[in-house]
Amino acid sequence: MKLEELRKIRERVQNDLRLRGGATRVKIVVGMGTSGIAAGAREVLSAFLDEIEKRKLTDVIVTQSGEKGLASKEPIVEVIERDRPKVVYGGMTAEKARRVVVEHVIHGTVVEGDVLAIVDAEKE
Amino acid sequence: MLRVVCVSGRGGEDAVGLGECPVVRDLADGGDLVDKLRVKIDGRTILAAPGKTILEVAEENGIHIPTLCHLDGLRDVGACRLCIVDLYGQLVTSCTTKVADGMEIGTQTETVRAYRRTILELLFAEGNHVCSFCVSNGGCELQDLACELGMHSVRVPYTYRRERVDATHPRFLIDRDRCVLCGRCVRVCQEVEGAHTWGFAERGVTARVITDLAVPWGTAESCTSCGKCVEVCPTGAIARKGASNAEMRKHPELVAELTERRARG
Amino acid sequence: MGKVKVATVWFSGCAGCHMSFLDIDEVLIDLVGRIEFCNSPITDLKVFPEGGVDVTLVEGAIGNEEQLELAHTVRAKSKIVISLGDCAVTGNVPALRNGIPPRELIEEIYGTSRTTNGALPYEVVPRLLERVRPLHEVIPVDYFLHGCPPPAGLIAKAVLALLDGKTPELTGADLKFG
Amino acid sequence: MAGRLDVLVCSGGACMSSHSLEVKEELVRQLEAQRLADEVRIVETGCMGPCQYGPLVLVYPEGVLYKNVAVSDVAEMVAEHFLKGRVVERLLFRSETADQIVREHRSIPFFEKQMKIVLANCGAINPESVEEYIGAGGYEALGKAVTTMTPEGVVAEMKASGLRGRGGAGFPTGTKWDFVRREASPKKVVVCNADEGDPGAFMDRAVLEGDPHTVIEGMAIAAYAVGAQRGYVYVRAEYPLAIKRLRSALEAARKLGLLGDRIFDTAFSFDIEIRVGAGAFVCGEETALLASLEGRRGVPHPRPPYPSTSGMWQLPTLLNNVETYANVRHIIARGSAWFASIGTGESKGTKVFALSGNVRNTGLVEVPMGTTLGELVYDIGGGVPNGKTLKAIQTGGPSGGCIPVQYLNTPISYETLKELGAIVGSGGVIVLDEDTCMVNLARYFVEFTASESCGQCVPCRSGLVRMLDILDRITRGEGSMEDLALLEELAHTIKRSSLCGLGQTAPNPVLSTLKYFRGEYEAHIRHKTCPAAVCAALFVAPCEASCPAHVDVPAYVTHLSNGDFAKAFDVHMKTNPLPGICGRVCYAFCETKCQRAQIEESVAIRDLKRFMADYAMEHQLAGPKPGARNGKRVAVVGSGPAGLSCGYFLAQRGYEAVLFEALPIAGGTMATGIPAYRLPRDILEADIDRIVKTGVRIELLSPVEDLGRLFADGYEAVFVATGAMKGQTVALGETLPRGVVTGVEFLKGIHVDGASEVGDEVVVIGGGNSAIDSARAALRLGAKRVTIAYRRAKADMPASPEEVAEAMEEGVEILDMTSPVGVVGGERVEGLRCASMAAGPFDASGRRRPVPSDRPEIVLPASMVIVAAGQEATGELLRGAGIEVAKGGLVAVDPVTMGTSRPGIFAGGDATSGPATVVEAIGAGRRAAIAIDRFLGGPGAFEPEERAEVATDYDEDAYTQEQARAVPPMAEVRTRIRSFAEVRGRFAKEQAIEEARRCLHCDRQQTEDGACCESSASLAAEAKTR
Repeated sequence: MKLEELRKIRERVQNDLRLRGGATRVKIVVGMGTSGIAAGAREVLSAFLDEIEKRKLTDVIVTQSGEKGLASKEPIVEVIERDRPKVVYGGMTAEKARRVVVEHVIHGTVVEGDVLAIVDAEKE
Repeated sequence: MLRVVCVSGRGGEDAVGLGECPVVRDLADGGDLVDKLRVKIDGRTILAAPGKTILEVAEENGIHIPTLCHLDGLRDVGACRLCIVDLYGQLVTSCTTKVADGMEIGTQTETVRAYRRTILELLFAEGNHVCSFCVSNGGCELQDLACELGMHSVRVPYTYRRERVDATHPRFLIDRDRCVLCGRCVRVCQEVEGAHTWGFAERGVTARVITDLAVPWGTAESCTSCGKCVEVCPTGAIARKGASNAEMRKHPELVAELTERRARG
Repeated sequence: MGKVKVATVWFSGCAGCHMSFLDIDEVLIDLVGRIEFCNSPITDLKVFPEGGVDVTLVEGAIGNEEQLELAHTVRAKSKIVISLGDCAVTGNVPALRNGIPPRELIEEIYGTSRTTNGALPYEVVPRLLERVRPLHEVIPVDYFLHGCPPPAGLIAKAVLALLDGKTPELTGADLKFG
Repeated sequence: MAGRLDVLVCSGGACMSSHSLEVKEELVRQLEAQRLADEVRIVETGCMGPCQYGPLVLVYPEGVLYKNVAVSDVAEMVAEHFLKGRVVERLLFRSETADQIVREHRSIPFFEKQMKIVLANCGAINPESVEEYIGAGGYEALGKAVTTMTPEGVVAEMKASGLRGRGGAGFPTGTKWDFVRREASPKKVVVCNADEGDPGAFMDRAVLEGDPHTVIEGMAIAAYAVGAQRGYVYVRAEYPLAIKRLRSALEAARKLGLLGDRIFDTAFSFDIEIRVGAGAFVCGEETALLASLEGRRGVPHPRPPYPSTSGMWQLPTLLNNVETYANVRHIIARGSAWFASIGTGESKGTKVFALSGNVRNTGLVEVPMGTTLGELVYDIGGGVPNGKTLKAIQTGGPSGGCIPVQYLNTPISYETLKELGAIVGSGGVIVLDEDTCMVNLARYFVEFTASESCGQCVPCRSGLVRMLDILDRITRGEGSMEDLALLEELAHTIKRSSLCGLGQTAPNPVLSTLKYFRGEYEAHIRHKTCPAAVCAALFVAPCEASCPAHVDVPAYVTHLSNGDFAKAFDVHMKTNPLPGICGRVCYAFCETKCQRAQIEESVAIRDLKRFMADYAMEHQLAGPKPGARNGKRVAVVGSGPAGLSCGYFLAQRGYEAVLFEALPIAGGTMATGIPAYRLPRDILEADIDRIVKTGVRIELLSPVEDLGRLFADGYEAVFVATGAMKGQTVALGETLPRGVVTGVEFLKGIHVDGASEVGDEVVVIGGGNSAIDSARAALRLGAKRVTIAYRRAKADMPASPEEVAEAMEEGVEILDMTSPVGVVGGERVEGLRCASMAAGPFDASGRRRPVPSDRPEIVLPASMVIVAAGQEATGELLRGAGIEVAKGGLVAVDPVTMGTSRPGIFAGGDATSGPATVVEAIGAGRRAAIAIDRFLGGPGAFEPEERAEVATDYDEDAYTQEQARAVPPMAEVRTRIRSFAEVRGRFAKEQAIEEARRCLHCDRQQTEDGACCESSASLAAEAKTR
């Protein structure tokens, strides 16, 4: 084996291990309460995972939470970035999820149309 | 014949303040120059050939150190710990420690003597050393050590071992109650006879010498019945059959003679 | 100065040490003038003197309850106690029974032997201790005379030294067992 | 494939034995069922550390750590957490300090102070996946070393790092590498010592099981540095999982070319073999290990030659321990400077410890060198469970030593521990609580080393069994002081003259316990007692042993269980004449050692005693008849529990005992200091009356000023038991305003003088029972608000937890970490200024010392301040008799005879011990009576008769099953704070009998050589499984 080969393996696997801590830049929380799931949160979640995998984003993690209490706006997704206000999206679909990844997560532009709220970390 | 040449500094052993002479050389038999080291034993400065053990150097210079597992001609293992000496406050076995230049060694310090005595007491307590009816009475190294080390009584309780005597060999027998586990039989069998009949089994207080795979000695097929183990055994543990009380006299010095002759070819 | 009071006692042993004591030949004559034998198998005095003695020489190991008790009396009433011979010093031959339960021993010796009628002496003789012990395991001992028996000369040397108020110098060959 | 969740299931040895693999299988099933298999990945990992909470499941990305996961919990975990995102709270850790649930595993105190280098991958990656190892940065260091560094450079880096051998001896690793590197031999060997053998130590196993590649990489780097071609891992057969994982790791590494020829395309070739040892402890010694590795008998040989010059097959051999190798790649990858920045002076980096014993969190922990022992035990270990106190910390296994509680601030390093007579060793740390007998502990270790001695050299082979023999005798109560001297001599001889490290260190447990706990050895020898109630031959039962008055608890409790109340009372009166009082206010040391607690809770011994005492009072049972008069008179000064007890036992032996009491009432502190709601006065009087009826005279209002007078009056001996009645005042200022009183004055005022004045707002200073008594009494006198200010943490209050709880129920507010600094007010007190304290370093008692915090001072409004922070004796009387009196008025007495330096004068109780308990005073009085009897020519013994076990008339087996401890009725809070009526009620008759039957009869379960109550403990365990 050459050193370069070792590094290739490492890069490939690191993506696999990213969930277990380390440098997380963005955390996406999908509301997976009963109403969220009924409204299609599972598909939204899969879309996020798929898109992140495809784009080899190693510093993004997707996690889930319970009911948010705003059933009419489900599926609800929160995008949390370090040192930036939390953005809450509502009425998400798989399609919209992919857009959030590209525009918000990668390019830092909030997808205005679907925003439910922008919450300052301070106020939480 | 020892001739000393001082390479730097003044010449002649008597003339030399050995402490000041950095390297001393000895014209050995073949005429080669061999570096000699200076060591101090019990306050005496002594010239020593490198590669020798403290015990060898001491004996060569008439300084007696008690030993039990050591035997000239056999590899040293440092098992009995009776030859411990004080080396800069550490206790080391003189049979396994090679001399180094400038060593200061105490062979008779208070601690060393006390510890040797305690170790001897432990040896007496762990076996059945009933000298009065032992074949080796009067010719036993353990018995002699009690005199030499001034052992008046054994302060720890005796254990009174009860091992069976193995008298299955036609000419010899072993009474393991008298065995001090010095391992001389094991080593002579391995290193000199090459039969590897004797070995050790088990550990701690149950450690014992065995023949072959712990079979009765008489059935140990590897045994050549050479009798070397009998001669090197320091106590009455391994003995000739037929020897009665105090009749057994051994000749452990034969081993050194044998190995020296072999070395000469 | 009055005579030095000396006692000797005989525990588990063969009496050989006492024989050796008698073997000190002409020294005995010297001794007779200087010591008073208070209790000794030699003189057949069976009670240990109430008033105590200066020196007691003890032959034999401690093998039964009576001996154990007497050993304590000896210690309490003697200024100096000497272990006389290998049995007292190490247990020696009597201690070879150690490891065999006393009951088995008695049954073997008194029960199955043809010399007796099979009556087991549990009541009338002192009970055997579980194991035979050297004297110093039972009481503090001041001097140890090795040998089986100790050579007469060694006994004489030790006793004479004590009579002169000196510590017996027991070294080298004096410490030979057996 | 990366999913949404990584679920890590610990498959370290401990978790596997608590069925973690079954949990994993269930997880797989449940994920299938919920169709989550694609999103959630299950990873088996190595040891996560907190082994006692296994099976452990760690869920990423949140980092939620679940503990004690059962197969039956899995469905809920998957449905709630993995599917719906709701963390299953009941399976989370709880913080001991804040008593709250902790979600993220990094915030669990157990992990917070740890620093994982060696264990970084353990519990974080799949040990059977070389890819995960590489993903976590693995083999990068090896690559760096062989492609960019020279062997000399690697060695230099190791030297600069300051890493020292983690196997125990702490030899500088870089120096050792240098020795081997400098050897000229073309062939060299690298050996990994994985023959971990210390009882309780399993760090090497955890590394091999959890991260085998880290060892392989470390060995490969070492081989490169020293010029070796072959490596061997010597691992014991008892570690099958480690062997399996190591084997698969070796194969994976070979497959990737990380072992074998031309590693990383360089000239460096290296491979490793596993050699399985049979598990002899001595084979951890390097020369013995090498002998065994070569296939010879595993016995050590003297060094020199050292393995670095002549090791395996006489080749230069580098031998390091698993943990040492596990550090290597980090040093190479991150640099020696980084590593050297961790730790202390001569001890760099981290050390893995296996924490076990009497500590809440057991398991593997890795901390930087320099972490204090206290942090290890309290912050990481969570402290000592079950309300017990810390006694000592044993480090270094059978070669190590015991460090007593006063050294908790010691930073852990090779040097500091050695100075204390212990060693870092391989990293075993056993936390010992008050119930540990140090003699027995030393005996345990010597038993271990004696049986593991190879038998080659005499001191170790023969000496250790002799030491064991002596320790056996001591624990059986048959040891003599000569034995102790011989034990010490043997220990030194073996330590200094043995051939190898096993023998040279085997005496350490004895030497270190002798250094710090010699008194415990002497207690076994001189007093034939085992203070920790462990050595079975020395006591009747743990309850009896722990009772300062040595009341035969099993006997009287068993009489109670039979319904023989009068017989129970008779048994009690033999050693303790104050059953009514003790049935109420006793600290019940007996209950803390009750073996029943291993099933559910201790037997309610004190409540049973109270039932019995009340029965005796109501049926007017008399105490035993006094002995025939012998005409001798003994004076006792003071009528507290010590005086009463002494007088009572003297009368039993026929003495005329006269108690002189200065106050108008008898009872000492029991009458003046204990409020009636705890100890009703009729009960107090009944106990005292009964003593008077057994022939003791009490002279009230008769202060004694001169002991000489007593002798002149014909008393032949005197017992001084004047108590510790002087209240201490905290330094609150020069002149104190009105309204500031001591607790002693306050309580005495209520019960002796009938005072009832109390302010509206009362602040009590202190944390002992007298503070609680003052607070609760103040409430009852009508105070509107009562606050206790205590300078330490609430958990450190010396008051009994029961009293504290009752006070809080009644509305007493406790402000802990609050230290008074001054009073506010002019003529009358108006408030108390207090500083807020923070927990500082540990003090000699093992508690954290309060230190001023940066929070501002507070002022507690107060119309009355009661200072109940300690009492002391005056010592005047004894000083007057020419006896030396120490600080605090205390007099030194012989703990057995209570004799002072003057013949005929004895002293005991609080006057000699400082403020203590009633039952301790009773014990002291009894001991004094025995000694006085002996002094005056008596036999000096009281119980010639053999102790008889009490038979029962019910089915005992029926009571070995779980049965809750009976609770007596309690007065309701709202009524009880209005009066001084007794708060605690009494058992009904049937209830008492039932409760008494919970006794496990430890007194019958003593075997000849068995440890304490082994059988009752196993009975308890058995009952639990039923």
